[in-house]
Amino acid sequence: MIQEIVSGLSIGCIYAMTGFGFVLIYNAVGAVNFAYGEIVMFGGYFGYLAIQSFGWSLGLAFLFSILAMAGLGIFNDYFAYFPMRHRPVVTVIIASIGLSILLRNSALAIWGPDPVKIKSFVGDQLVHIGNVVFPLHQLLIFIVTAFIFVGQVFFFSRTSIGRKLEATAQDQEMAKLMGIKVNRMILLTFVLAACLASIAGFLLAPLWFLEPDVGLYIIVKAFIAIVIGGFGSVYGLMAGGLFLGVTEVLVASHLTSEYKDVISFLILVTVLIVLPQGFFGEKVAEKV
Amino acid sequence: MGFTKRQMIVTLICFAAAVVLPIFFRGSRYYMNLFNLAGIFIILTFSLNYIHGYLGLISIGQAGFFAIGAYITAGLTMGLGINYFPALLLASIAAALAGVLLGLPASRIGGHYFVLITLAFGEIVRLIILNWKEVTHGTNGVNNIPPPRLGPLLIESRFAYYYLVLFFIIVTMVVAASVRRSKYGRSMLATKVGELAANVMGINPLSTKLINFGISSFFAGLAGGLYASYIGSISPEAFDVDLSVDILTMTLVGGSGTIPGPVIGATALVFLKEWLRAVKEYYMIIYGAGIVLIMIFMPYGIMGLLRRVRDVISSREVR
Amino acid sequence: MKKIVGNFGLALLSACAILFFSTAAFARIDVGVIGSMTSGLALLGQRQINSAILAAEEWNAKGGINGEKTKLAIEDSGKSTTQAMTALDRVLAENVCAILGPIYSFQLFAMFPEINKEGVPLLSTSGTRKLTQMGNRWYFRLYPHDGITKRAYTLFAVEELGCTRPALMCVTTEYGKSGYKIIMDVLKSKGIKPVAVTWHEKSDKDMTGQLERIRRAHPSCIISQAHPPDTAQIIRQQYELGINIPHIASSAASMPTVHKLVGKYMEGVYVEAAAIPNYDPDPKIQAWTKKYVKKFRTRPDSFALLYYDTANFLFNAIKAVGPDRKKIRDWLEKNSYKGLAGRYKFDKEHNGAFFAIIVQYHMKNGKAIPTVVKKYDFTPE
Amino acid sequence: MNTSGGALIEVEDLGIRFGGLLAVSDVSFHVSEGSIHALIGPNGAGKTTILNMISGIYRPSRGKIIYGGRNIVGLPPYMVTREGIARTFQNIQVFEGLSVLENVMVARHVRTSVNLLSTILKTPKARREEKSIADKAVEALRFVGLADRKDMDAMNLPYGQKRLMEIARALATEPHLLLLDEPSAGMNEAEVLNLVNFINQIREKGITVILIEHNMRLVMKISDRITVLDFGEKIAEGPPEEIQNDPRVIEAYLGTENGYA
Repeated sequence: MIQEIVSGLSIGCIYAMTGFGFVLIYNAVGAVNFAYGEIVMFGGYFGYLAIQSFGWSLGLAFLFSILAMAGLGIFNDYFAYFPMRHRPVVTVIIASIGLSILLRNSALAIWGPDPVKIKSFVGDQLVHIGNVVFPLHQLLIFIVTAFIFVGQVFFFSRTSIGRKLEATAQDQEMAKLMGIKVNRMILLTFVLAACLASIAGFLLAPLWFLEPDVGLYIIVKAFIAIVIGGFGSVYGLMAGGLFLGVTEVLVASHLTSEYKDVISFLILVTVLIVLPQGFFGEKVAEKV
Repeated sequence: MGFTKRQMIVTLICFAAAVVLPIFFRGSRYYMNLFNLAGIFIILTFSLNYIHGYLGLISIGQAGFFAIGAYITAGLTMGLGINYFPALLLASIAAALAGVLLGLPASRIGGHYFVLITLAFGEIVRLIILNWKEVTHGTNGVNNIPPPRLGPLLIESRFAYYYLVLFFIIVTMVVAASVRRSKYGRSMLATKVGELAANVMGINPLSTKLINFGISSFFAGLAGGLYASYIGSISPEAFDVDLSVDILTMTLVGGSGTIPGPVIGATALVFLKEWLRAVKEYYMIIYGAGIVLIMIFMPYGIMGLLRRVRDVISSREVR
Repeated sequence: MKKIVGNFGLALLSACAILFFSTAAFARIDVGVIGSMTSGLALLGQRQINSAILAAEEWNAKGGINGEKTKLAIEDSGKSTTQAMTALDRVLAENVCAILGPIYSFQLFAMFPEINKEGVPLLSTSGTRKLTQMGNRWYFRLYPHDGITKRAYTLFAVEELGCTRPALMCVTTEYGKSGYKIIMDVLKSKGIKPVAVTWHEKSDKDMTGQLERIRRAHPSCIISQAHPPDTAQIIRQQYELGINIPHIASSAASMPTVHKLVGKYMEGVYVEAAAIPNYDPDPKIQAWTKKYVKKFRTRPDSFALLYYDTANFLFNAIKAVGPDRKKIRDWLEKNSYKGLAGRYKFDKEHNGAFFAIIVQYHMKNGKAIPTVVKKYDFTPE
Repeated sequence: MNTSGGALIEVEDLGIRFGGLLAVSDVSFHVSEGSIHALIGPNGAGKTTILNMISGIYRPSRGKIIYGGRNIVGLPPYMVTREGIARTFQNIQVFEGLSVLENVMVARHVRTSVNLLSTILKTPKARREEKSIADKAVEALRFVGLADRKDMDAMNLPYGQKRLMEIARALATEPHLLLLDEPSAGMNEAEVLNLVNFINQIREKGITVILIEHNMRLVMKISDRITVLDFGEKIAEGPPEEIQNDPRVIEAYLGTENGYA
């Protein structure tokens, strides 16, 4: 049981890591970014590219990935958001679906269909604690996720740029009146989210491997985590991710492995029906 | 708001062309196949056109209703030996019921949540088909689905099937037109632009949306039933999210909320995807980029573009 | 105006000329190739298409089949039945004499009615048992089907490893489900019941839940039936979680890609395969593998090797009877062919390959090297 | 107290909270049948909030709304409309993409009965109903003088005419009670005069009117009775002459908003 929970928590951390950047973009532009799973995937693939094709070390590859991803973030903004910023949100959502198809198939064309992996920063040792055993990499996942989680909370509440981003996210018109350069803030958000995706990519690649379809897989799971927690809430996302990760493992182990994903989706549907604002989200009243 | 004379003439010409067209392509199984596929996609696109065009919602779960229609049609004709046409009707009604059922929770939520709940629905349907092997035969799928029989007539050739599909396209379009110009269509459109205002004007948002979902999934199911007997073999792989995204793209490319839009969008994309085959592994990349570019440059689809062109021309005429 | 007409006429004339010469002077044989070149399914599809290209080029380099060049009409079957059907249409539009088909059974099933109607031979290297049980006279399978390979590795687990308490881990696709049934049948014939059975989605990234369930059942070995990425996940996690019992995996685990993902945990894993192109000591196979890697910059898998044999078997048929669909079918039914991987001869159901090997992997200098531990041959004769 | 007839609607101790904030507290007033009753007060006094509670958009935290002898608290907006209460909005709500006529036709649906299947099959009954919807809608448009604009896209109407269309739309539901939320906002002098005419004609049709209005000249000219709100509480009520001279009103309201009265 403890073994299952430990594994479940590490899975949950990856869902949450994917969710962080996603929520960042969601808060800033008010639209779901369907391409974010693929962006996480590219974070890993850029690292793979640097290691495999340039023969760089893992650390250097990570730096390369962060830089390349910043570029991808800018591309995401200028290609799939900025031209549509004054249009209905629907337009932006569909553009993000288009971007996700574009990125997924680009990865297929560039790196082929074979799954690949990149090494972990901590190697592939195992940690034994009593009867529980897990790869050291899972410990790294826990630490990095906790760090990013605290960092994100701190960033938005304590730093001036974070507060500006937060203000932009809450009300763009208001932010404009306060003298915040909204477009620049949104660009920064896309870049930040893409850099977070780079970290997420490096965390998931050693355990889950990289393949062109992995982005779609994790974004769907991240969605469920986000809905459980409540859209836009970082706390909710963390809780939702961990809950989903642990639930999945426990269901597969004790209930049914065949219908495991059906149960995850049913949780999503149930939460949407019973508690559309999630466990941490705020209820927003409609204005006339 | 009736049809103008010009609209009537254009419609008649299009229908005449649609009736005559296959005679020139009769020899080409390849083109006949594309026409038939386009036809089935036209009906599917009409189904999403209700949800997106009339309620402003995005569904990426249409493949689920399509699958329900396909599997139930196959099951009724093969398992129970029911004639194709009643089976098709029953399957479409079953899909409509599924739509209403999904609508009960889904109508209370909007925007992103709606996208996600439809995504979840589509995936649940696919996973159940995949795993409920006793009924659906899992990945093996249902094979050798018999072609439709109309009295002594066996609709087997692609040429014959074309007219069957054409018939159902006409039915779909007539229903779409009559819904649009009825109180139901107006209620939907009013709910789309201002749900609360429409509610205050006496429109029950729940029943309006449920009717919309019901009609929408009815036609998705109808398309599924046509697809099943046309391809003759169905398996869960055919009904994944990518299909739902394709339908969404077709709706938008054509111009959602209009009657000619789905026809234009579905036909254009079925053929475009074929032409892009020349670039082999890159065609899905171009397809993805295309969706974004359409959103940037043609947010109201081809119909929107045509309308703009018409407005420019007519304003010149005035001058 | 006159000039334009003149130019146009000239163009028309030359077009006719080209058309005439291309059909008359350079007579050629059209063979269809359908496989997944896009989407996740391209993992297997692309390698097989490579094999077909390689075989055709070799024949053409030697002067073609009876002096006529082979032209492959290659079409992408993507990931859906619809795409497979359109690909079939395009291939048939080229008036091909035979088709080398995709590996995925759901696409093949969809193609069957058209194949029957058109009367064109369709050859593929799929393992799904049911394909040849539908009485399709035009379909030929040149890969040991699951009934052979699953029987081989289940027998191996029970008889050679003495595993009486097996646990099964299967994927929910048709491959996993039909494999599951055969494994269960073989186990039943030996009077054994598996102590645990788990299922997973092909796209699943974590198997802890399934493996913990298996651990609780205290099995003496694990038999898995899954696709490459999930097989890698299962093997790696099994040993990471300290479930140190023998693992007998399906042929997916013979793929080099999987070895890279699993790493050191490949040590001791048993795998069923039809062939091991990359490590077979046979010099002919080694030469072929070298050529393949040089040309396509990717390592072939067993499917690719057998697809190459399949293409050659077909070209031999065309050489013997010419590009006539019915004659090709009849010739294939009657004759046998000795390919790189083994001997092919069709039974009544059109199954052409009945050999299977069990290999065990050992880690040498960080690479997983297979050694053959048992060969099975169920050829009916 | 009454100008004519009994009370059509009685608002009793109505109160609502948003989060921790008390937006309206313990407001009571009665509106007599056939009268024009104005709600006035500075911005944020809670006038629109009260209309929203009456029309079912907000659910009051406490209190009752007795309409036609029955408490309508808890009814969804479309049921309230079915009961005979129609309204217009402070921020104009035009159904974009529909023509002027269709905008008004939407409001007729509440009085229709033909089902979906008959509608799709276009049975004679459905055709008749559709025609009557259109006829009644044209009639409502004629009443506000927009009949000649019926085929225009409603979005392209000038601002003042959009307001008139809203009134036509509200009338098309055949209300007994009409709630008008700042109908004169954005109108010019001539249009306001026109509006006064309408409101009087509406009353002549036997429709009771609750009016929120900032234009005091208009309010004083046509209201039978006025309720004054400030910070969510009722501070005065009475006929126009009385209100005009009420010191509390002058202090709380007129004192702060120069330029009116």
